[in-house]
Amino acid sequence: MEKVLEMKNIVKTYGRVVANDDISIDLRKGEILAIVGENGAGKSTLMKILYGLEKADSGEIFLHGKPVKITSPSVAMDLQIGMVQQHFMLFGPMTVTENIVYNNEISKYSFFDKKKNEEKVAELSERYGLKVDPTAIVDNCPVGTQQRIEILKTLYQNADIIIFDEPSAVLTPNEVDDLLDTMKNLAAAGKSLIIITHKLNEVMYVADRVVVLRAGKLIDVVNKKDTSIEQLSYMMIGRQVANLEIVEHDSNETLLKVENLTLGSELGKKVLDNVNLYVNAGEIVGIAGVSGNGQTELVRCISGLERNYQGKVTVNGSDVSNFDVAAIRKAGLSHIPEDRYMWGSAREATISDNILMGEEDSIRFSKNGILKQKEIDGYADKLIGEYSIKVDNNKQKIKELSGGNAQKVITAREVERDCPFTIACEPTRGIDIGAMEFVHERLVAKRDKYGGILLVTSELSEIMKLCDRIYVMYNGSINYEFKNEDIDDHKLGVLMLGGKVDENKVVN
Amino acid sequence: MKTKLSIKNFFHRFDDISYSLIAVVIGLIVGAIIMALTGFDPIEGIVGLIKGGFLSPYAIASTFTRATPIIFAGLSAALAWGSGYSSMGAQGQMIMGAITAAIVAPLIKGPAILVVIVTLLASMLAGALYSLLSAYISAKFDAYLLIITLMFNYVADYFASYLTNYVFLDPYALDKLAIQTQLIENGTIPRIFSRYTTHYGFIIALLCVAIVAFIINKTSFGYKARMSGLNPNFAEYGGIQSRKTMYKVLLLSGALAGLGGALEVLGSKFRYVDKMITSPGYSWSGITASLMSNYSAVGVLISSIFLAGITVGGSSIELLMSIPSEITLIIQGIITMLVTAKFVIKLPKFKKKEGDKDDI
Amino acid sequence: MIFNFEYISAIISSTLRMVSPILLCSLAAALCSKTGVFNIAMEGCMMISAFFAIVVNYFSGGSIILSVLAAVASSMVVSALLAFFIIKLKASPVVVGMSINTASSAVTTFFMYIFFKTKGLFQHPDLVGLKKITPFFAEAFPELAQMFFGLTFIDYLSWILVIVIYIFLYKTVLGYRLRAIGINQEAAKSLGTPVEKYQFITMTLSGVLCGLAGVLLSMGSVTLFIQNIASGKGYIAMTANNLGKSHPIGVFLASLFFGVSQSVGSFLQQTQLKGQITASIPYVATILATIFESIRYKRLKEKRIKESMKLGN
Amino acid sequence: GDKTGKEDNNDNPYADYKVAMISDTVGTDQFILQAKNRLEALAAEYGFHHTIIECSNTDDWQQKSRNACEAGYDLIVGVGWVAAAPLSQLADEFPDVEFGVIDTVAANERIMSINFNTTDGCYVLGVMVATAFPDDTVFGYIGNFQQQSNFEYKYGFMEGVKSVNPDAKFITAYADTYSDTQATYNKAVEVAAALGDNGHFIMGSVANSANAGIYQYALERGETGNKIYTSGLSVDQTTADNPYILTGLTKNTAIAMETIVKDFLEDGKITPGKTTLGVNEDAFCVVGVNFEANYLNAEIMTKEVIDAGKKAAQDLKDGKVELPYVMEDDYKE
Ligand SMILES: Nc1ncnc2c1ncn2[C@@H]1O[C@H](COP(=O)(O)OP(=O)(O)OP(=O)(O)O)[C@@H](O)[C@H]1O
Ligand SMILES: Nc1ncnc2c1ncn2[C@@H]1O[C@H](COP(=O)(O)OP(=O)(O)OP(=O)(O)O)[C@@H](O)[C@H]1O
Ligand SMILES: [Mg+2]
Ligand SMILES: [Mg+2]
Repeated sequence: MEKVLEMKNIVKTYGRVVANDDISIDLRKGEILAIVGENGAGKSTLMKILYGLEKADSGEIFLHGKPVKITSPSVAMDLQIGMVQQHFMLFGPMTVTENIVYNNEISKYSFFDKKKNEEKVAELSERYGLKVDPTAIVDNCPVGTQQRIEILKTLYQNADIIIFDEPSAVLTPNEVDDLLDTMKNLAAAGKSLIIITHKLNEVMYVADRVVVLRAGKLIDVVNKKDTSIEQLSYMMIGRQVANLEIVEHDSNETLLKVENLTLGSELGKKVLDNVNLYVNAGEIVGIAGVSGNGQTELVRCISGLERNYQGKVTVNGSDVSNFDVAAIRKAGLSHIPEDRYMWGSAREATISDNILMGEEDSIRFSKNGILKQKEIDGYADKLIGEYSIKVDNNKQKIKELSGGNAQKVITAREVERDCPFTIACEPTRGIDIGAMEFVHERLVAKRDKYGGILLVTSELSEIMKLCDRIYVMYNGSINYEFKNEDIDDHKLGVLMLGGKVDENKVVN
Repeated sequence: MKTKLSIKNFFHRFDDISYSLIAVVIGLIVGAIIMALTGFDPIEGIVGLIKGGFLSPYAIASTFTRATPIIFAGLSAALAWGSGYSSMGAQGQMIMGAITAAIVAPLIKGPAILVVIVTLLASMLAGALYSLLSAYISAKFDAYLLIITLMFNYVADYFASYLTNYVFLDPYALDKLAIQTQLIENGTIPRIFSRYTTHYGFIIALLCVAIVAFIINKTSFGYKARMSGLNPNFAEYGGIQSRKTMYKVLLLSGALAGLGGALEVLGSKFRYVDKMITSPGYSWSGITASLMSNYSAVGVLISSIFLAGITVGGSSIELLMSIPSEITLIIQGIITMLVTAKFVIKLPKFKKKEGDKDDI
Repeated sequence: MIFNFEYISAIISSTLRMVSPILLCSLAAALCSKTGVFNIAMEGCMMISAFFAIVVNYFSGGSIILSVLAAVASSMVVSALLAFFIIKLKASPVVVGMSINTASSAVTTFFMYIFFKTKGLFQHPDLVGLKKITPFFAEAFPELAQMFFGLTFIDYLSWILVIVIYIFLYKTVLGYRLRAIGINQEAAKSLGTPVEKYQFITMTLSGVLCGLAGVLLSMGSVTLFIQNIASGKGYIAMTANNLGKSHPIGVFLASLFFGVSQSVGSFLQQTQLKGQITASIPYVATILATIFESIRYKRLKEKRIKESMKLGN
Repeated sequence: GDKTGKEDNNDNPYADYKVAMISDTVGTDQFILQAKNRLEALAAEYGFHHTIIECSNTDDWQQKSRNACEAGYDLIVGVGWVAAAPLSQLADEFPDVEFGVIDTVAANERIMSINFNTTDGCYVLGVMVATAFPDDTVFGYIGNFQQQSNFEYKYGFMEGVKSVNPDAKFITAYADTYSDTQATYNKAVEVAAALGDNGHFIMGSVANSANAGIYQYALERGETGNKIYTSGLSVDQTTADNPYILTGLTKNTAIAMETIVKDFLEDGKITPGKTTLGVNEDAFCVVGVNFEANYLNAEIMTKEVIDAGKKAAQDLKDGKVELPYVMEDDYKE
């Protein structure tokens, strides 16, 4: 098959870190190439070099056999290379059309021609079967749609090569299925695709060939046909992934009880509608749902970040309705937040400072308002050791850590907090399988010590693997409750999209 | 591992200091170029500037005197800005502190030390409450603190001007100068050495530097304030009551500014003179000092002394060489611009790297 | 107190003259914030341009065109310097802006001394001011024309610019691209927009507006240069930009609001209120306006939330 | 020995003297320039060393005057309101340095103060204006800030007008600035409108520099036929280019400077004490009364008007008219 793209001997260093160490790959016409590897393996870096967001220290890129210099994204676009970024790159308050046509607008006397642009977007959406409303405001669109907008952007720019960096991290199973099918369609239509993902089942479903990176080096390029999930994960992390044993517990002590929780929004919509749920000691309870269906708000209400709700929240036996964060934490709650940089940490602060959060007034770490710095640093070092967080010392700033290591700092802080109940939101988002296994272990360990965990994640496999019970959230209310024994992958997917279950029959 | 780290930290620090030093050098060079272009002897000018600001007991004493109010404004700003509250309010709070001192001190009868203490407390209270008012409006009504405090500065200035002109003017002023309050006879702050203007307010300033440094770095309140500054979402998520922290921080920041204003009255002018806080731009210099030093208390001390020193040196070269003292404000502007840019050392490195990459 | 029509017209025309430089500067600030850069150096830009307008006016023997060009050019140079520091060198916009403001005051005083051997005021009979335009309807409606007394082409231009900038930002392709940069710089960058270049150009061009404001200060009502000629107008403009939410129309209304409250203040000078109290009225009014705006917004939000709690989805 | 200084420096008894003048920035007000020019002339004549120190804020005053003491200056003359406080402080600390202040009174006993009686001069101006516009019922006044030191001007002016026209009313405005000429221009427009057909005169009392806004407006308005007149400040600002500036008030700081410096040169010491000079000492002058105007708008400033001014000055001298010191809040317009 024709090679549309070749990257040869790419080297990229950040200070002492060699992010890409002499990597060579190629891409063929109409194929889907998957790139896998641990956190920090250098996947994003390689793709950023291809898309002109970073400059390689050395190495060459050939497009259709000709050497090219990709110095910026606009050069990449001119060369018909498009990228769907890991973090969406959208203009929230603008319309879908304005987002898609950006930089290649149809204009009349340099005025923006609203109608023509919208027609063009509608036509494009039709042609590739990617459904969007051209006039909708992007902020109001669900995540799945936002991703379709990202893909349409690359198609609008006539991309022949499309790069996807962890595209499924934020999608529901059904959306993931849609996405993977879309990718296959695009490949069939002659486009060449590269996908970065941590989910090996997706790789097995969609890819033609797989590139495996480890610590900046190219380990191997294999055909999908000739490999398996086990082999890939072994290549990625250099060892086998252990399987988690989950023991069941019996307990009636209720750690969290949410009764008739209702919350309005300024958009004039109920974001939570009469939610009832509970978590017992020794239980991991999952909340499954497409993001944007009220999970975030539910967690905000329980943790005290949102206090203008109606209803009752009980944590660890005490009524904490409309209490502030500090009071609820005191009542016995810890919380791994959804977004590690926005909520979970201060990037400019040291690891010690980040680990102290929430405990700065405890007798363990302060006396008469004065911090016991030695004690704090000692505790930080202990967590760094236990969670094998890869850092130089506890005075390093969070912004200097890789995403996975930053996540570990937060997870360590919250899981090791001396309290019975933990809310864990997307605790493994974007971290590699090894680290993921570790986080899972710690969560289960907490549960085994008769703690309770409310796990909110869009990662279906995580929910299926860890949870004793699962609530499905749709459109602000609890749609269904699964007990461990009757959890069903397909049923779950349908429920998450608002389907109804009628005597074990799933109706769309 | 520990030793390696401390060496690394040392170089980290060294980097920061050398950026500032290079900024200072560039500022002085540009100043020298301007002097040369406008017909003054640049070398004599720069040497005179440094000499006049730092190199004699008299120069140092004058510099310390001028630095005193700047240090307070700087600490006030460092506390607020370092906690994420961009308050420009030091000026208004200093005015409130100063006018309060000028009103309260003559009213109190008793030993001087008592008068001083009561007056300083009253001024701190005035500064703190004025700061709290802007904090309250900003928090309650979700208004931009920078703007609110800026508006409050104008209001304080006019208010103090009204008081000095119509309410507390000096009834015995021979000069019919209705822009000042009564001279304070009892309750002034003495000089450290009678020959030099530096008064004990400077010692109080040093004390406050230590206290603020301790509060920021070693207390749980300081921790809350710092975290609120670095990432308010994180602080909120962690249970730090943002509003309470904001009020506390801005109260403290206002009290410091108020204290600075009061010391200027009790230690230097012995009365409130209309515009005495506004026109020398103490609060601008203070905010500049705090930004230059990335909100560190000790950094504020050093930057304030530096800024005061080149101003004092400027008046000296004006007297000795007739170089307009505005040259020092120009130099100061260039230095502060460069200090946050921090490109001085990095620039050549960048260039090198880009050259390397061309072979893609 | 006086309540005749002529006095009211005089107050109105004063307000309009006072508002123009503030309006021009707040439009500059609005353009910058729409493109995602924080500009507080309008005060400095105005001072520099007012100064060079007079310098060139003097040395060119009173050429208006050259003076305006010099003002605009010098303001653009300062803005470009500001942009270079903020955008290229990633320096703190507040620090650099503040530095430029203090340095500008010093630079103008210093060079006034060098050029004219005076530090306070420079005035000369050879200086030529902007022509004051008599409205075309002056003959038909002389009373109405009084309200537009003493305005120069730059005053009128400032109103036209409100509309032009509105259309530019919200209707043209370029304006839409700039706003997008303000919304999400990273996204714009990833789509190949030379974000920094756009920001740099916008900021430099915003200098044109401050330059025109500077011309109004030194060649508008009266033709001279005086130390600290901007006397805080740049900071007022920054406030107006904030109150007007960086929207050209909003900024226009906010500037006007400030002007009107200042006029109310001068009107109240005729009463028992002392000058210091009436002078602080515009600042108190601005604070109150900010508060009311926020209460209004909050009420609206709360109402919606309440309604949504009652209703179904 | 007036001439010896020039002929032979070595024998010049004054050559070792160092005199400093300290003031706000020269150019902000004309009377500072007058003092400066006179000091320079005296220095040239007598051959002593001199310097001019300009201050742009209160802290500068303290710092720079102290610098001058430290630098060995023998006489320091402060010009302007702000001078009294900082020089009083220094006079205690530097017994070897002599101090003089102009346009203010220093509390310190060691200082020679020369102050101006502004009220009397303004009275004379008021008399002239009321005489010049006998049919007017309203008169305008524009000051910088509302404060007692300005009230002295306004008070004298009002008393003068009322002595001729007891029913006269006044419209007052403050520009709230020393420097914003746009503001003074605006004030002039507003006050002129308020005067309407009942008045034609606005006294300009903002600052020598910022009064420019008022002059500019008077000029522009004159061109439209609807005339407004005004007065100058600090220096004779009457000029053929702007016939609407009828007269003016000037502070003769030159005389004051000369008095202090000559007193000092006699024996290296000043004579401490407080002197107040007014319109009859040619110190606080009314243009046209104390000296001939640069330009006389003869149409309005008739001989009758000038004579009325001269008579008013004489009345003040003879004690026929007395203007007691009044605080603003105690005065009923
Ligand atoms: N801007 C940067 N500055 C310094 N180091 C960087 C930078 N970007 C990446 N790195 C480092 O380069 C290495 C590779 O990072 P990269 O983002 O390519 O990893 P990745 O494979 O995409 O990881 P992940 O699975 O977490 O997304 C990491 O060690 C990272 O810390
Ligand atoms: N100055 C820096 N020094 C060291 N590491 C850095 C620096 N800047 C960024 N990094 C790290 O380099 C990586 C940047 O790559 P990228 O933006 O792809 O993030 P990522 O690793 O993919 O993050 P995530 O795991 O959240 O997806 C991050 O892990 C970040 O922590
Ligand atoms: Mg990545
Ligand atoms: Mg006087």
